[in-house]
Amino acid sequence: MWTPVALSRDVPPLVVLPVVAGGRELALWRSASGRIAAWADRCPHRGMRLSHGFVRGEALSCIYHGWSYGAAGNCLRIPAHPDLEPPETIRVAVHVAAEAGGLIWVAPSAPEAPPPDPGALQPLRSLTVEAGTAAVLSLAGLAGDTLARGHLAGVEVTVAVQPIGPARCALHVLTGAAGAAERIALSRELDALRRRAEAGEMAA
Amino acid sequence: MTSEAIRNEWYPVALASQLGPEGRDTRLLGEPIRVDWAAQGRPRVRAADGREMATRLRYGHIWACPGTPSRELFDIPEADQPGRRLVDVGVVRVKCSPLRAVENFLDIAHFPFVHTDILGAEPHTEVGKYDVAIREEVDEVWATKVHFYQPQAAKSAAGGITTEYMYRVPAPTVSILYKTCPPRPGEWDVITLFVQPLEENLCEVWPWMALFDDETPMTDLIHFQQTIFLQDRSILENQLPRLLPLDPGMEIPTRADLTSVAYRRWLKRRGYTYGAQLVAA
Amino acid sequence: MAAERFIIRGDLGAATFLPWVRRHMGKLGLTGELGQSGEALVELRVEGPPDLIDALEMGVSLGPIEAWVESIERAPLNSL
Amino acid sequence: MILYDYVLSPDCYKVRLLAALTGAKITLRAVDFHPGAEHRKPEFLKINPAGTIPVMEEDGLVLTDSSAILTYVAAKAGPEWLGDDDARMRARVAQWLAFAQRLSASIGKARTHDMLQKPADIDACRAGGIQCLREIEAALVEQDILGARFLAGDRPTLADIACFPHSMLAPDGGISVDAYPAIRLWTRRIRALPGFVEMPGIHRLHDLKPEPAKA
Repeated sequence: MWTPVALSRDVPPLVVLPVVAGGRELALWRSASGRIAAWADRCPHRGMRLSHGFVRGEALSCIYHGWSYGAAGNCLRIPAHPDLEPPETIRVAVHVAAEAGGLIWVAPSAPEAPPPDPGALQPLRSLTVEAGTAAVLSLAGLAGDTLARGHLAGVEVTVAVQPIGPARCALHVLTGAAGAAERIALSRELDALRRRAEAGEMAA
Repeated sequence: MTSEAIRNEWYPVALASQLGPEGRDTRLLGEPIRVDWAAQGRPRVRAADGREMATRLRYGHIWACPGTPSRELFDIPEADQPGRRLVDVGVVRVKCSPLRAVENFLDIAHFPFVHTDILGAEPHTEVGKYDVAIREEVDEVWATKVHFYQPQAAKSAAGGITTEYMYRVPAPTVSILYKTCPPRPGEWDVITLFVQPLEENLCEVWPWMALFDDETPMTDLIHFQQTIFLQDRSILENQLPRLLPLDPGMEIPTRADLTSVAYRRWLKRRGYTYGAQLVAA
Repeated sequence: MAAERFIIRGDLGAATFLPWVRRHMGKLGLTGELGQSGEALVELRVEGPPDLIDALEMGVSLGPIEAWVESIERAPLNSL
Repeated sequence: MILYDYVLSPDCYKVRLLAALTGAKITLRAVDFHPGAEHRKPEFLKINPAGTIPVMEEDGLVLTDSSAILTYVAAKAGPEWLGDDDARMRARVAQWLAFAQRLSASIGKARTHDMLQKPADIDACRAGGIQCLREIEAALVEQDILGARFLAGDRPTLADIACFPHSMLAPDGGISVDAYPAIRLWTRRIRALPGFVEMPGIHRLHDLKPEPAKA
């Protein structure tokens, strides 16, 4: 089961951030060469959140003691013991991360199908709403669940929905609108939608 | 109700120089307490039901024991040594287990990453062997012969040096650091972390120092230590689980974590579980 | 690589202790075997890089909450 | 230029940061804000009767507002930071300098409440802080659509310096910054500027430094 967690362009190389997917806290990061990864947000050494860490080259390092981990989640380096070659068995729990149509998707283990592809659209923005997924989508008049489609501010949108909790979700918004004025109007409409949803307004 | 092992310890509850006539309403081990002055500069600490606790006024702070003190408040002989400047650094509240605050203070391996260019810097990340013992005669954890390269070891330090440290845990929520003192070879600067457990995952931390440094203005000394401690705060608030695990089954301690392991063993042996997590998680 | 024998002493009768030690060895990528084991003493042979054998000592000296490890005595074995 | 400074104050840090980025020479005078409350004592009130920090003093000029201090430092040491390219940019800088007051009143207060136990209506401070972060996020999205990477234009100005510290320190006051991708990228751009200096709670970007060879 794939969960959308970010727009690809919001996670350029060397960026690491915390995301929630399927109730799990993950550190989402992109290596210097562009590889995306989603790991349990916890350093196996002493439990520090890896999303506070830093990326060098193809490795993610923990901010606390600098332990660094390579593509497969395997420990590469323990700075306090520089001569030690860490064993393959010291690992971060790794989830599956994939990109499709400008979105980053994660899953606990490799699903049978690739993530849904929204098609050729432009990323606009992601925003988190303090309201449940269903309420937000119906208020927006969008149809679908993981990829919801419809019109906002007069332009066509596709929204990848990331449930975060019973009363919180993130919307990752893509659109066919290319003009700056249209895109700005859409961005403002999304802020308005969030205000209405958080005020408890229900779909008519 | 917390156990006697927990209630019979001494805890810092106020900074004497900051405690005005209005007193201080605060918490200790999850229960409200009130700290104020009785007659003649005698500190008084009361539980919600009005019961007075045993108190001490030492090391710039007011100490209280909610139960029956199992022993006298620990001694820091250096506090009375002539020529030292005593620095009240003030309180900082941290959303973490009081035990995690102490454990972090005992750790040197994080210096290059969290206190970059002050207490440590890459590539000087190696933690050499050092000694740790539980000194049975005083029932304290001691780490000695700890050496680490420091770009700026103290406010008075001009350049990088290899600094020697000793660490001491005289009470479950107190840690004392002794570090080589550049202006006075043969003496140790004393830097402490007094931790007041408000809740199991919320604490107030009172750093305090007794230094040989006649030159640095007092405010600069305070700010140096506040800088260091506030660099740690975001670490302490983002470690999982929130409580300190006494079973390291979900962690990978190495020899560099020897002081942490000894501290946790010491807590486990005395049944000190306030702020601790008993099973791996 | 090094090979060592650990003599672990303490209150080790809890059912969780030996599985905990095996799991921790596995996590560190160490090989070895548990020798004689009783409520007060467990013997362990372990092979691997010295820093990781140190790490095993760190972990085991705390162990699961039900057990109390009083001491770990380490002695080198002939390298295998 | 003498800066009456407190290491944990975001408003003082703005000035130290701008000085580092412009090469302005400032002399720091540490004020024992906490625990000593030196800023409320008679000696300090002679300098700033409002009892606030930062304060900047030079040749009889006394500035007690952080935006004014930033403006002064920029005018003297780095005029490009004033953002005077055109009327729109200049107005945007003025707007964000004013906005920074809202950050101090919300995130700043939540932070001193949570860290140093200063009194505050913490729920109101946090709600206000979230609202401010959402406004910055939305503004950065619009700037990006217009091809600009910073708050007032396509290069950093005082607008960014004024709003950057609180945007990063919000977690100190119990306000999450996880939900703002545009703010994350913008703060990374600022931390990557040559001459950038950190403060407690704002770590440097370790990824800018290559992994060192063994000592």
